[in-house]
Amino acid sequence: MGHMGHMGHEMHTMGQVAGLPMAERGDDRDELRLDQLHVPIGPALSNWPAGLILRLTLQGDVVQDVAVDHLRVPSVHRLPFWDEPWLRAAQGEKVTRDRAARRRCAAHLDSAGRLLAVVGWDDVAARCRRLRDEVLSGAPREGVDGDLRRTVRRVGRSRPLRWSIAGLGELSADRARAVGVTGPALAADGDAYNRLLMWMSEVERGLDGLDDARPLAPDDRTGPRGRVDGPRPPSQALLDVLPELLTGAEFACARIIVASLDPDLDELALASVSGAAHA
Amino acid sequence: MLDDVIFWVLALLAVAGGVMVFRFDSMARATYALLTSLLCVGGEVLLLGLDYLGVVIVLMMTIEMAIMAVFMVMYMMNPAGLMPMTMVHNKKGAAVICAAVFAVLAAGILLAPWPSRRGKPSDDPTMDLGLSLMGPQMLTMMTLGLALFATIVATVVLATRRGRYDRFGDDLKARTADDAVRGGTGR
Amino acid sequence: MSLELFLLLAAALFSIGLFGALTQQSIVMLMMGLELMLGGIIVGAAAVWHYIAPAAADGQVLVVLAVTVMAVEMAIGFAVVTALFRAREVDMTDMAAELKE
Amino acid sequence: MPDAAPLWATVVLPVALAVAAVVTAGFDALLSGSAERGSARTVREAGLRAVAPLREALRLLVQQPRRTTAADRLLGRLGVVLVPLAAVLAGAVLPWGFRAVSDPSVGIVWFNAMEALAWAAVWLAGWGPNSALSLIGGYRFLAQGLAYELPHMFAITTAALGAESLRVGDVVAAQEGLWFVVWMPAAFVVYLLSALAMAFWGPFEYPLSRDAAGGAATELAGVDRLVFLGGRWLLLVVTAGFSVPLFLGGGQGPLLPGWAWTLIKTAAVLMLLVAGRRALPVLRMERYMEVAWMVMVPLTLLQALFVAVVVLNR
Repeated sequence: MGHMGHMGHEMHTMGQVAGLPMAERGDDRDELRLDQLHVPIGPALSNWPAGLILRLTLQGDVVQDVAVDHLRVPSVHRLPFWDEPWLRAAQGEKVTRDRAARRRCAAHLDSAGRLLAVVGWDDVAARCRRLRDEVLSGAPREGVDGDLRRTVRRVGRSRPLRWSIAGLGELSADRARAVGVTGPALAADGDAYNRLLMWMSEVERGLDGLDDARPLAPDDRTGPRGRVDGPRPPSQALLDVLPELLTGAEFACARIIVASLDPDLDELALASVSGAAHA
Repeated sequence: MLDDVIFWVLALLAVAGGVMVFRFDSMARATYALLTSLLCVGGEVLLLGLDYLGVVIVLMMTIEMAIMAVFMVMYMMNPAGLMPMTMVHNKKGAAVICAAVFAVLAAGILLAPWPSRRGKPSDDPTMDLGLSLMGPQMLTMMTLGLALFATIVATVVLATRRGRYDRFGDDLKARTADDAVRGGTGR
Repeated sequence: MSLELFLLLAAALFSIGLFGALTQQSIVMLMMGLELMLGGIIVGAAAVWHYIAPAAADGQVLVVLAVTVMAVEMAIGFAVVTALFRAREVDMTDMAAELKE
Repeated sequence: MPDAAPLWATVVLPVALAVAAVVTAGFDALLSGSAERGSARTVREAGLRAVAPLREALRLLVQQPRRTTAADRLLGRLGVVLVPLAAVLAGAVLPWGFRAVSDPSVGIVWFNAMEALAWAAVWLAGWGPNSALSLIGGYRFLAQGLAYELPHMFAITTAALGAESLRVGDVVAAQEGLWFVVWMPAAFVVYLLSALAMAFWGPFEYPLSRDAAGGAATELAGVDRLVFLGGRWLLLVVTAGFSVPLFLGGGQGPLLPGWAWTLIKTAAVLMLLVAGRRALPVLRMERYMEVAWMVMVPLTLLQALFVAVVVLNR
């Protein structure tokens, strides 16, 4: 009689149903050996880095394993939008501080809006997106200053938000440096909440640069996601650090961790573009 | 008249649901067939004038079956029943035993000289139940309470893999618990 | 409606549950059989309360007892399955019996 | 003492609930609109924003349903339909002023049993389409249920304890003079939180949250989606509305008739919830669970103990 049971387990490992493979068991965090589900997340999903594909191995909703993949980045000769001012400056063009500051503020507001939407704080997420559009469209500083500072303060003061995401995706500065992360994720030296606050403080600092017509300082080559003059585009390092942060996280936490790093897949084309520019 | 109709509908649904529990391949469907059956049991109890107990059965069974479905999907192979398979043993023998049991019970039910109704239900049977449980049946209530408490302890001990020494270190001095997922009270 | 009809329904549920409990290999399915049997007992107890001794609350107490037993049986059952599953990846009665060897 | 409502109330109830749901959704859309596009400049613009949920409902009516591979359509459908059904059945014991469609002697337990149907409903809706994200959403609701249900039960038990009755009408009558919210504040707050949780809305949107691309509702489209999400608004209205007879004195109040007070109080509670939602992110259950069991369960138990002592010494 017991053979029936064993047979059951074998059937379990080989079957195909309705064109879909049946789930198989595997070791997991809670030592329950539950069924494994292979779920690709991305490339197109709202509030998700466009083009990023994570091939997750889920047990329940715990991420057991993750492979980072992305759509092929077309090698068009168009600079990645969010890094454009710094790259142009590196190529010797004249770029005003106003332009760089606007781009940085908008990039961080964009990232923060995405993170807050994933966290489920729709109200502030919507405000961040609206402010991003206003900053990008060249609204004068007086027009956005008050609104922006109010939003930044609201994010910084929210205890529920801190309660909700503190401790997710802990990335120490040492580890970040070792992987080659630069920019706010390195400076934040901590979890998703620290990274969000770092974005917010950079937005607030960036306000001072608005409407500043002087040219960009020659040593300022740090875009919103890190140094653009390094050997690799900054988002590549963020992608490299993803697997170690995501493994063992629950699905919701995994989404928050990805959003708190917010890699920009456009940047991956950067290596070839900047290489060509130098040549 | 209306009561008769309700009785028959609920009774047939209950039996049909009970049979379907063991005929569905899909674990989810089997669980919800059982829920249907037990909800009908709750309905019959309501029909008998036990409002409180009937509604409590509906409440408890809904929650219980919802949780049961998770365990079914978690532990059973082939939870969606997409691959028909049977996992039974000794079907014939069991069928004979059960038919015999039913026959004996039915014979007993139909042949027994049931006593006639003594007294009539009070206006508020729920109050009766409460007074009884807190009075003459206090011992039952206390036993039930203890049994439930023992169950809570036993299930946690059985199901968990990690005790407080795993969470707070050998000397229990760790300030925050070493858990795979951080909780909400900041401990 | 009569006492006999209710009791027959109770007997039917009890027998179906018994069949399930005897035949099913999976522990979880076996528990469903037990639940059905307890469902039968509930109907029987409520019917006896209504048709024989509605003045006393004993029939109701029996229903409370059955409902509690259902909850306890369910909780213990799932805990045992989890423990077995964690130890040996076993979820069937026959395989659990083999563990003795 | 409440008297039985006429038969037509049975028909009016779902309609009234639906109207309340549409108004609430409109108010929510208005607030969302001002966050997304700045505050409305004209009344017309505000009105357009407020009818956005209705437009969305019409769009869903004509949208094609979505099919998924190896779906369990029977159970999925059942889950979708159960949500509004549970809401309306729970609403049957909701007194308008001093009358409810039905006022059974165990009305409070009935209410609780009907909203427990939502447990089954959301899980079924998540299970049905055979999609990983929607199943994750379905499971999340069970976790959420385990977190909110116990404190919730203790909270409503406290109100019943204060009135020494499980009949909703008696609970309202017991609040003549002093509303329960005054001496059961902890139970009231816990009730409001669990009302949001059982309507899986706002900060408790976790089962349908955006990070799982809509969770249990991911694969729902067309009429299914309308029924499911509309049912969720109904559930919110009913659960928020039930806090009025439980803690806010039901139809009691000076000058105005009972139904008007019920309406005003319900609207106030709903407005508080809709506006309060804007201050909170979604509460994830791995965090909330611990708070619910370590803080809210003891808190509600202490509250119940306090009320029990008061009742005994009365």
